[in-house]
Amino acid sequence: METEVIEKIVSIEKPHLEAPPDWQPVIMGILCNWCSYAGSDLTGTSRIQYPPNIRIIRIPCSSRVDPWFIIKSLQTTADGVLVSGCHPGDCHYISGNYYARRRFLVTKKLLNFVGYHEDRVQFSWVSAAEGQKFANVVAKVTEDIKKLGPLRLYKKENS
Amino acid sequence: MARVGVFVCFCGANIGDFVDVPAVVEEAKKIKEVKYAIDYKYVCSDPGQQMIRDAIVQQRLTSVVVAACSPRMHEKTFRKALSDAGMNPYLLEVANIREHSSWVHQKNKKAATGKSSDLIRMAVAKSIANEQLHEISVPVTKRALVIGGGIAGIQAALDIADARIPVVLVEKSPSIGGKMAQLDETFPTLDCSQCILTPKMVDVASHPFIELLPYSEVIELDGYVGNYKAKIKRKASYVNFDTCTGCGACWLKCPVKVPNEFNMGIDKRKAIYSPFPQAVPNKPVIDAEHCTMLIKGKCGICAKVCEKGSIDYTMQDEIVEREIGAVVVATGYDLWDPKPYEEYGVGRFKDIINSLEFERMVSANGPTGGVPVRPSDGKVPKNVVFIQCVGSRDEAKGIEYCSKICCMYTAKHTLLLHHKVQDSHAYVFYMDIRAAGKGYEEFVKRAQVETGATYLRGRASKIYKKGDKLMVQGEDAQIGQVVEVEADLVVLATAIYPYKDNPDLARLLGISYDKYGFLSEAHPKLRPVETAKAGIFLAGCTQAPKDIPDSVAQASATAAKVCGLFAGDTMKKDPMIAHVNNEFCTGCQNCVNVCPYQAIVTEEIPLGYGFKELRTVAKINEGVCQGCGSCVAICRSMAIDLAGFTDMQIINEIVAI
Amino acid sequence: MDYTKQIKEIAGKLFSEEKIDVFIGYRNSGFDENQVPVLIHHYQDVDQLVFTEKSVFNLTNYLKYEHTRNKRVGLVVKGCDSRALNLMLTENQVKRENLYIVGIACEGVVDEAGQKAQNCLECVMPDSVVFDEMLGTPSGKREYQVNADIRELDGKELTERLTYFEEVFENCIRCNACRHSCPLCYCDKCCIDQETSTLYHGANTTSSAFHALMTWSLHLAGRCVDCRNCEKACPSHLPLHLLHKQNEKVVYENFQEHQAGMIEGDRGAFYKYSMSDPDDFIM
Amino acid sequence: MNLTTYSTDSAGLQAFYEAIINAHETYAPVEKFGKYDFKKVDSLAGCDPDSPIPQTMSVKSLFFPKSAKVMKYTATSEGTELSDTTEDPLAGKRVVLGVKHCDARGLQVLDAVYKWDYIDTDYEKRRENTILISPRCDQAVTHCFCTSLDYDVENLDAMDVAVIHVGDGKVYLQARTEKGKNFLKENNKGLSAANGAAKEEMKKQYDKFAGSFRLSMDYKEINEKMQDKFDSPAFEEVSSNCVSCNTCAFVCPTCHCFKISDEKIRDKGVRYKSYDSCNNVYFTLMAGGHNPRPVKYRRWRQRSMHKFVYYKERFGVNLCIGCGKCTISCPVNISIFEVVNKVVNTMQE
Repeated sequence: METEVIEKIVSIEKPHLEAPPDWQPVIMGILCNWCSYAGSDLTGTSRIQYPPNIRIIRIPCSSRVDPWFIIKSLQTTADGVLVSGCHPGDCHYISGNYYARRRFLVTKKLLNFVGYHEDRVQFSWVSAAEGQKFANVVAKVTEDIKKLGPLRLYKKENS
Repeated sequence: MARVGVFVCFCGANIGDFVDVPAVVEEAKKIKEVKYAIDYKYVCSDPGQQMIRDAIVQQRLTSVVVAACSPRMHEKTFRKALSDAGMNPYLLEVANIREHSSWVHQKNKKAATGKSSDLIRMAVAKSIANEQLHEISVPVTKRALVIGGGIAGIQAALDIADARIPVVLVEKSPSIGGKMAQLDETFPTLDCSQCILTPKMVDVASHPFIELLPYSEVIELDGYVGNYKAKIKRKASYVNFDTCTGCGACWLKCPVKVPNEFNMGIDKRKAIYSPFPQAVPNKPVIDAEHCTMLIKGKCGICAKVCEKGSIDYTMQDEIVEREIGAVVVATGYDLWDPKPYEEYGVGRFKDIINSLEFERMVSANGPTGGVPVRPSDGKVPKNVVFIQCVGSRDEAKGIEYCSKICCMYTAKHTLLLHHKVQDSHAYVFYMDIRAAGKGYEEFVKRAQVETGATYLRGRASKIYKKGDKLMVQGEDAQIGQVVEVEADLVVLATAIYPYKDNPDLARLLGISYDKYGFLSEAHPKLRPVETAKAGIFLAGCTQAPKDIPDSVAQASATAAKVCGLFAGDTMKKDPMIAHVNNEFCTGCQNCVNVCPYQAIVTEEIPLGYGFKELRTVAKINEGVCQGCGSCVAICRSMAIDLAGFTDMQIINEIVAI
Repeated sequence: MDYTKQIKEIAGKLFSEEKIDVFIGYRNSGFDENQVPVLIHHYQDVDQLVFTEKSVFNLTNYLKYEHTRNKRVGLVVKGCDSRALNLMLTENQVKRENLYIVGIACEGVVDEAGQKAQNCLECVMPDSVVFDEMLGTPSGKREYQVNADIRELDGKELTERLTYFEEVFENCIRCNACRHSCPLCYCDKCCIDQETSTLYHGANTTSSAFHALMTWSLHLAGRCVDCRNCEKACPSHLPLHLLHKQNEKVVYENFQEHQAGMIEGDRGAFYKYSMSDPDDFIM
Repeated sequence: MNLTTYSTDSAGLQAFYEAIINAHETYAPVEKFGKYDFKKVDSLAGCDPDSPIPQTMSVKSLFFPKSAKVMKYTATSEGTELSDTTEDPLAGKRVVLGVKHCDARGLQVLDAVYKWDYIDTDYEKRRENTILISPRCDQAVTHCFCTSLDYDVENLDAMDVAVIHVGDGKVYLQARTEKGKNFLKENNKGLSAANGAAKEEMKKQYDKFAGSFRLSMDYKEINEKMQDKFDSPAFEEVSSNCVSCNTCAFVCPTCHCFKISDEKIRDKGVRYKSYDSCNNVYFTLMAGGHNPRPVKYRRWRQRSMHKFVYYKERFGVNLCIGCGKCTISCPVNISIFEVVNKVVNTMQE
């Protein structure tokens, strides 16, 4: 008997905190179109290899990233989130990444405050020329999340 | 019910070798909304596109997902294919399984296949929420406003007008010409400034497509790209330009003498004056601050001598309105005030002048007839010390940036000095010689060789008076010793500083400016002549220090931009812009605050259905919005959404894997 | 702190001079020692008004509702309330000319146990920052200090905090009382109730509580004035102030000591930026 | 009914509770953040069957949870496949300790609607399989007015087993239903049958309790007069300081409005049924934009009329059970007692 109220829906698929042997993290990569997405394309064109755990979402600018996307990602499918935009001063839309930067800091600290490791949500500035940097960033984020294990947002009441 | 078609590309071996494409197709077929999934060698090829077009028609698809290379590569191609099949092109989504999967996971086919499937799932989920979008067309008023009648403004106005586009050229002073009109000869070819500028000025005055508004200021600019409305104040000149012939009788007889700005105050002009002989328009204006008739109501000599009766002391400022489509800002520069350099005795010693004063003195039509003289006693100087970087590159006292042109004009000045005063000697205190530009380095070399000027590397540290001479003390870094030079005249190459009214103008136009007051370009590298506000462009020193060739080049670039903007009757715009849902908008106006393009305004709508009371909501100007999404993310009530990247689309992507 | 007499006088005067249509103040609940907000429409009801250290609820919340819309309103505001009012004015939710603001130089209110409330002990601005008339002697702005609970939780292990907050989110019943009692949650339809949210988190699960509370606190980051209306309203007694105080701390420490609602025209930390904002957390 | 009554002392009661917790799936009020909610307990240590009334959430969450899974589904190209929630939440008996009588009465009231027309089998099974054991209150708190409503507070007929502290550490356990009787028989270890004094002592305890109420009203008068008060201007007045926070409905033992929502990830989804409240502006928003209750007083009217008129008309009982939870939880202490009395006593022009 359980009251069945407290359960992350996806815990049907991943109910354990301990990683099963073949577990692979899912990382949501939210990239701005003009710098980071172009940078990730360059990583591809340069055939620089990186771990296959990232799933990329294209958005016009890092300022389009509502912290809500990060929360939703963690809640539903992702074990970690990477948000990447243009370097400060390089924003295609002038000032977008400055606004975004403030939100990211507060979001990151808040998530850490409520008990999720800082490395769950990471941010980077990757320019369109930084194919290698993008690969390095993805490798680092994947490594970090692997160390942290699957994200458990809510324990099941009776487990 | 959504019917999505998925087209997976092998891209030859590029994807096919590293991703199990048929497995990906099978996986895609399992998705509820996918009604059709197929692979093909090259989807971007003609047969590949034909396949998409056929499927759209035969399978009655509601959206299309192409899993291939980066959307930055072929999105346009596939959109075209959709369009050709009669489908809205924005119902396309591209899953980037080449750059983001096959090419970067070449050693792990299983993972690459899985990832490709996930990327397709995300694209399918996103495409379900795609909406039909239509290119936005904004009507344009084909008339350009050029603010500033210096060389940049003149060039921009002429280039635009030559493309048969009407131009309104607004100049604050009584004549166009700007700073260049004050110059004697120009580097690096030493051609006479007046000789090359005045024909252009005359062209402006006579051009059928240019409306010249001298002695005027822009006081208001409303609207958005293609549809601006400018209010221009025509200052009262007290002279009827229509009847005035510019004969000069008035200013010859005028009894009031005022320091002449054009000659940097070295000589005097009259209260009714035309700034310089070649002025365009060559009509005088009355300086209301100094005219005794206007101040005290006594005098009236000019009216008496004017045969045409053009003098009208009752004239008032007049405000004219012009509808325009684009603006070129070319307000130029001012000289930086070297007051902080107390050790140079600026203000205390008369024989310290700035470069523009020197320029006027050596100018053939200048106040001294082309011969430099000491302001203190009128003698012709023999030893002249030029000090470069006064203000420039000096974080402590001046400004951080390099003024770019001082090295060159100082070299020119040494030459001019040498030509005018044969037995003179020039000393130049410099930090570095920056002579990047066609023929520039050669010009500096030539000047040094020809004049034998002594170049001393180092900042002058002190100037003091010794008799009627000035002693300039400084360090010659190359020999590591303090040197003292006896000077008859010291010329300071003071820094270029933004035109003093730039911040006010920027606020008026709704564009941004840096901490000095230089107007900011949209992108330092890729959009150097545009501002963040669509339809407003920058030319000349208003954006950064520039020499004449650069200013002219930039002016022509703005002209090209303006002509491009006006190429059609309407402007076509990407429809991926923000939209406000009035139902949810609270009118907090945070979006207005955050928008980098001032694309958001407010409007009043009824409180609810049947209400008479009004409430304020945000309204996006379609013509201006660039689709960055800044407003979308900060809108707490989620009243704003970004077409093409809606919250729903992104959430669909997030939960799809 | 007892301004009952003065407030009665002021409200009476405003009604008799017909300067206001409604006055928002406090009255004794009639049941127990607590005070409840009251909206007074007539001169004869003015006698109900009281103001003591039990006048806790932030009255600016009532400016959101139809009772005060487009009416001339008189209301009583303490320091924190006035900061919320300042933000509402800045964000164009109320018109200043429609308000008659009785500011209080607040000496702190008490909680149910009669102790001085925590937010009052840590109050940075006890005096009303916007007012037409001020009661009491202003004591001026105080130094910002990090909330005691935040300090305590910061000292704990990550997993301890996780467990703690899991319980917070589990005990949330998603009644949304927190946001309805918050004067700065004035949106006509909250983003949490919109389709984009409800499609994936429409149920009252713990997961949706996490989503709702996190989103809510981020929407109030750099805007929350620490009046604790939310906490008073929460039927589950959740320590909601923790989320806000955490954001407040990050905002204060990193964004030029930003404090919400201190100056009229200051919109909140997320609606401006500085070139020198921290960048070291970004790769 | 032949009532089975046992007597014991405080220690015996503790032992009785312990035994139940060990033998059965047991729920009891557990304190968290100063508020008690019914949670599953493993030992008596973590819970408090005598939790104070004001700080206790309603027991309805065990029968009508704040969010319950209705079904699961998988959507693939072959079609959408429905399935029951994986674990059956209704299997096995369970015992709930520490339910206040008013709260239990709330369930009785809810039975009427749940077993009417469409029978909610989930609710029915949960009710059937649950034994409610609870102490009778000793003292009414500020907002209590259960004695003023249409049910038998003295005889505790909403409970299965009543626990009555009669003072001096003496406790009576009385079965009130057939279910409770059987349960007590099975679990009477350490309990002794009550003697003849029990009835009197229990009556005395009740009288003391009944005397502690400060609120009282005549529900019949309210029921009758409320019927013509639909257009009463008093609703406008009483609702003026409401903040529409929904708390009253969420803590109310008898509020039973709900919403249905689907949550889907990848191809799997769950359908939930969750609490909703008529005090929410958007509760009555219709497709097309019309909202019959866009303003507070209309929502308050609906709430009061539903509690005292509509439900009574349809099911013969008042929907309000006088527990005062709404007033205690209300951030601005709006009392339903005050509201209905004001409405009834306000003259209509």
